[in-house]
Amino acid sequence: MKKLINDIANVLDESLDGFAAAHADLVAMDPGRRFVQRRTPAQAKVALVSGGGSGHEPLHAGFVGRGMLDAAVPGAIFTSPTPDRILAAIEAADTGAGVVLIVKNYEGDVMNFEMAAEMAEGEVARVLVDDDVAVDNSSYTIGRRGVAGTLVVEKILGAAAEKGMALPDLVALGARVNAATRSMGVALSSCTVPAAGIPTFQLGEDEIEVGVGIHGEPGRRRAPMVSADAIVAELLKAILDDLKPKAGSKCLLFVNGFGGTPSSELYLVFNAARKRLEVEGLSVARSLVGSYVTSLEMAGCSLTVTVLDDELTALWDEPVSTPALRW
Amino acid sequence: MKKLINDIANVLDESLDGFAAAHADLVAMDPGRRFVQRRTPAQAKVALVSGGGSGHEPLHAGFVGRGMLDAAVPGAIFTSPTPDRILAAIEAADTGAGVVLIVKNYEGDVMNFEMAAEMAEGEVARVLVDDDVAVDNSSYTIGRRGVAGTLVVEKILGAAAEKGMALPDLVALGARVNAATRSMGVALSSCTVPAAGIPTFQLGEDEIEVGVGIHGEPGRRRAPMVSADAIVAELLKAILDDLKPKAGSKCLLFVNGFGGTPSSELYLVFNAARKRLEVEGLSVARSLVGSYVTSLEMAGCSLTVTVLDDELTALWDEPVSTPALRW
Amino acid sequence: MQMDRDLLYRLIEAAVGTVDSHWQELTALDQAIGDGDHGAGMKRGFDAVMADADKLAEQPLPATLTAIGRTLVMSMGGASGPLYGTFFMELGKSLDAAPDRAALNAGFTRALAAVAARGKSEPGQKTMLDVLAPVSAALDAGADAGTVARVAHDAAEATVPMLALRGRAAFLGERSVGHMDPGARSSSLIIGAVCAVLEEQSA
Amino acid sequence: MQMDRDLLYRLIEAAVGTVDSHWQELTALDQAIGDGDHGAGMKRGFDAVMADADKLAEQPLPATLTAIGRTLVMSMGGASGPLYGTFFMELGKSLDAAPDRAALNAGFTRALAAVAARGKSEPGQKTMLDVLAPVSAALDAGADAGTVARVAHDAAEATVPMLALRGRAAFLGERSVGHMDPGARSSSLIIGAVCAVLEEQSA
Ligand SMILES: Nc1ncnc2c1ncn2[C@@H]1O[C@H](COP(=O)(O)OP(=O)(O)O)[C@@H](O)[C@H]1O
Ligand SMILES: Nc1ncnc2c1ncn2[C@@H]1O[C@H](COP(=O)(O)OP(=O)(O)O)[C@@H](O)[C@H]1O
Ligand SMILES: [Mg+2]
Ligand SMILES: [Mg+2]
Ligand SMILES: [Mg+2]
Ligand SMILES: [Mg+2]
Repeated sequence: MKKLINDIANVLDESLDGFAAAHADLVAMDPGRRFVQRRTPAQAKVALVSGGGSGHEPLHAGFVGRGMLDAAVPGAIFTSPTPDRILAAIEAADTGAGVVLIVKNYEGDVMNFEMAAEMAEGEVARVLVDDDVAVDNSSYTIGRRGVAGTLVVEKILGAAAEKGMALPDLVALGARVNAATRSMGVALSSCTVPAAGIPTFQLGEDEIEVGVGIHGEPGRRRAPMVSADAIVAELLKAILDDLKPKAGSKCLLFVNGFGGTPSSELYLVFNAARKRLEVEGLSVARSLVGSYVTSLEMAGCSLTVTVLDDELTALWDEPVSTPALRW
Repeated sequence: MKKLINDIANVLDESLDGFAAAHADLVAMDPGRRFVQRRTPAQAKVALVSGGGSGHEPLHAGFVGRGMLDAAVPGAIFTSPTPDRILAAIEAADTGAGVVLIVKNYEGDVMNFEMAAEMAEGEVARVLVDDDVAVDNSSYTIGRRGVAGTLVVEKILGAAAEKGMALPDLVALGARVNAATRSMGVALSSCTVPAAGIPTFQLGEDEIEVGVGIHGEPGRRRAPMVSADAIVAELLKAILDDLKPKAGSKCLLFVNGFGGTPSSELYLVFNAARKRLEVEGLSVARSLVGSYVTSLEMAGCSLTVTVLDDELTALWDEPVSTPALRW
Repeated sequence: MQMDRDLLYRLIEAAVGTVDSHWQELTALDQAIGDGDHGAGMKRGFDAVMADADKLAEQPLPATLTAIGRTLVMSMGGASGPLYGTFFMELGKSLDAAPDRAALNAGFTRALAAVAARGKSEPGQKTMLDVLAPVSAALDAGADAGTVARVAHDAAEATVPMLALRGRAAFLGERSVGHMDPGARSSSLIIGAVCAVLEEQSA
Repeated sequence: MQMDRDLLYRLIEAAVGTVDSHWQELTALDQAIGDGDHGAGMKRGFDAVMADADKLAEQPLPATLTAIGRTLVMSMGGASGPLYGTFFMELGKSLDAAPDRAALNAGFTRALAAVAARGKSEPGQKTMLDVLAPVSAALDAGADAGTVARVAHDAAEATVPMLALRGRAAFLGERSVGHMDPGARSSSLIIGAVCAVLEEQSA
């Protein structure tokens, strides 16, 4: 394991300290390192709080700021944070208008956020994100994983909350954005959890993992390496088969790097994906390309498609001012 | 070589097409793919044009936009662009107030930009960037390489040009920023040029290249892997020995990823570097952390320190609106 | 059963001890069909309990159990943190300071139900419930400590051929078959350690 | 020397041919002490010249040389593009349509000086100048085509033990010693190919 780290036990704290110091103009870290909140907390709006296991940076702390999250709660690497930290973030963020928790669909996250919500005094609701089509969604299992689509939900809800949307409407909007969003990823290399010291999985020189999760979980299949066009075709087919967008729909196309892939490759993938979507009769009205929802240093990327309407487009376009996303 | 690409011959074109499509709100690509310019060209200001071999994305095209560059000229991967392309960019960008070329100190870049300048009709001046302390700067050689400090020069000159600074003053300012800026990097893995198909160099499982260049050039020494703190100490010592900042100086600390290193590690390195600078009696007044001047998918990072004064700080803080840098 | 300070301390010590000496095995089990953090999570949680053991053992049984549950919830994270935390907190709520065997059985049944409610899960889905449920049944059937420990151990083994329907392993579908569930294993370890102390005590 | 269309075409063809058949060797040389793009750059440039060869060979010698230089500059990039481009453009500027040997020697000397000016370099720094300079001297000394080719070849070999002071290899310092300079090699290849055609012509 070759990483830019010191003591394995302190990786997360040192990285968080660096993050908070580098972005001290936008965010502030709770002294106990339990959560990251806006430098200047918002007044009189519904607060948005998210969080989860670390290792997906800049998700979530990088999205704290005006127009997006009010607070983010980082857990240990790939481990959901504990309810006390989540509760502390809820209490710090709540201005009296209530709190919406944005939770990725993993049982650890679901349960820890749920316990925190039970302990909270104010009004707390939840939006669940489960955009990963790689994993079977039959009703007797736990459903799909939440992956890069989380960014889309956080951005759009963030804009709506900033504009004063009420809590029940935010929850409904969150469900609507999630329902309009699908993702799937591919890994070209594994990630290595520092505490484990060895790669989470092993890929041959010419192998890829199609449908990989953002913790390096196995996906649909181990496959031989193919061209970017072929990878894009497979990912988009899975996404569109599930999403079933109306012909002519406008969409957001988000190409997300997993941490070890440079932006030049992501842009090439974006180019392939946008052409393919156009062939499929969709129009790419908005785009995002970058490493936003990562798996440590894993090489690879995911595609996310959100079907847009005028409201979602307008909310996507609203200003945002966070360490990782700004316009 | 496992990369998200199609035909090796088209890697650059497909990536550029994706970049231009993803950022069509900010930039426009010349139909002949010779250069990238602002979507809405600036009026009546000195134009800033940069460029160089590709493979360092988002440098330079990602820095085209209000408050930074007017045009960028991408060459083949790691190969300086040809004078005709540079000339086309100069002519497209020049509003009559003249053009400043920002050139990294490689002989290929120097000569191609020089030939373009000779062919241009309007007034053209040049700012040279040579911030890499890894390489000897004795007078009988070609001097230092230009690396991540280029971003700092482009940002600060971009702000000054936007505010109406005249051409000779911009050239003087550019020289001043360059003189106040030093960088040095370390590689944890090699990059692979698509056309070459094999890694540019080989590193053992526990080896790093200290002082590596942004084309994977060898640096000061091949060394065993050590902690982030130890790496930071070596890089900063080289930088500060050369920069010799006055005690108590305010500085910009820029931690730059080379493409294959996730932001969590970059933030950890930033944390180590900012502590060390404080021990050295400097105060980190501004910071930037991210993969901005890359070497394809190379793992590793560089540190850049710029000594700031009030003018440079104010210019750094001026708004910027480009695909890769926005505030 | 008389829960004096000394017995309580020894029970805590035994539970923590087995987690500490098996956490790498739990890591390996979770690497195979999960994300490899179950060992570290259990160790973090039980080490936190041990740090308070002196104080915990002083308190009446219900308070001790509730405090253990809270400590686990606040230190472990992941899926197993809320589940183990819920188990101990519910047990604390259900028992009085000196429960008889019937009260103990009833408390265990309620704690099991609370875990299932928290996890929206049931036995048969390849989780810790596949140890906790047979143990509850054995308690109800009047099994002694040694028998309960054996039931727990065998129940964990029996998760190997199961298909995971809850927990992270469920994402694996068919590929979850053939591996022991890490939470089932950690449950059987703790139950085994507790039973060993009780056996010794009653001997 | 009478430069008819046919001879000009064959000279172009020979230069392009040697680049095309040696570009991978040039890549390897540049990978050792540079950035590995010299082969691809030369191939890109000379293939572009070949695409225009028919039209180029129709023109008077100065126009042909200038056009070749422009094409190289506009297609190669890197350090070698401007340098080779400058060489041919200066040669085109210096020669008339039917230069005698003295004019050719003088033209070569001026082209060599233009390259040195463009590169802010001089012989002895492990670059293409370490081939071009001895070739210029040999021409001045009245050497025939075969001798010039040999001089070029040996001069490229002689860059192996040199320390690079210009070009990307200069960043390597001492580590540049022991490798042939890629630009010296490409110069010797082209000069060798041109000399072979001229030898055959005069034979
Ligand atoms: N819904 C659930 N109901 C019961 N037990 C569960 C549930 N989800 C997970 N578990 C148990 O938790 C164990 C995994 O714990 P842990 O590794 O901490 O969780 P995570 O998947 O969040 O990393 C599983 O082996 C399983 O026994
Ligand atoms: N300043 C210079 N003067 C003369 N020749 C030079 C100079 N710089 C580079 N060269 C020649 O160019 C060759 C490298 O060409 P190329 O690979 O295209 O350049 P780059 O270093 O830009 O990749 C060197 O081997 C050397 O012969
Ligand atoms: Mg986990
Ligand atoms: Mg080059
Ligand atoms: Mg786990
Ligand atoms: Mg080269």
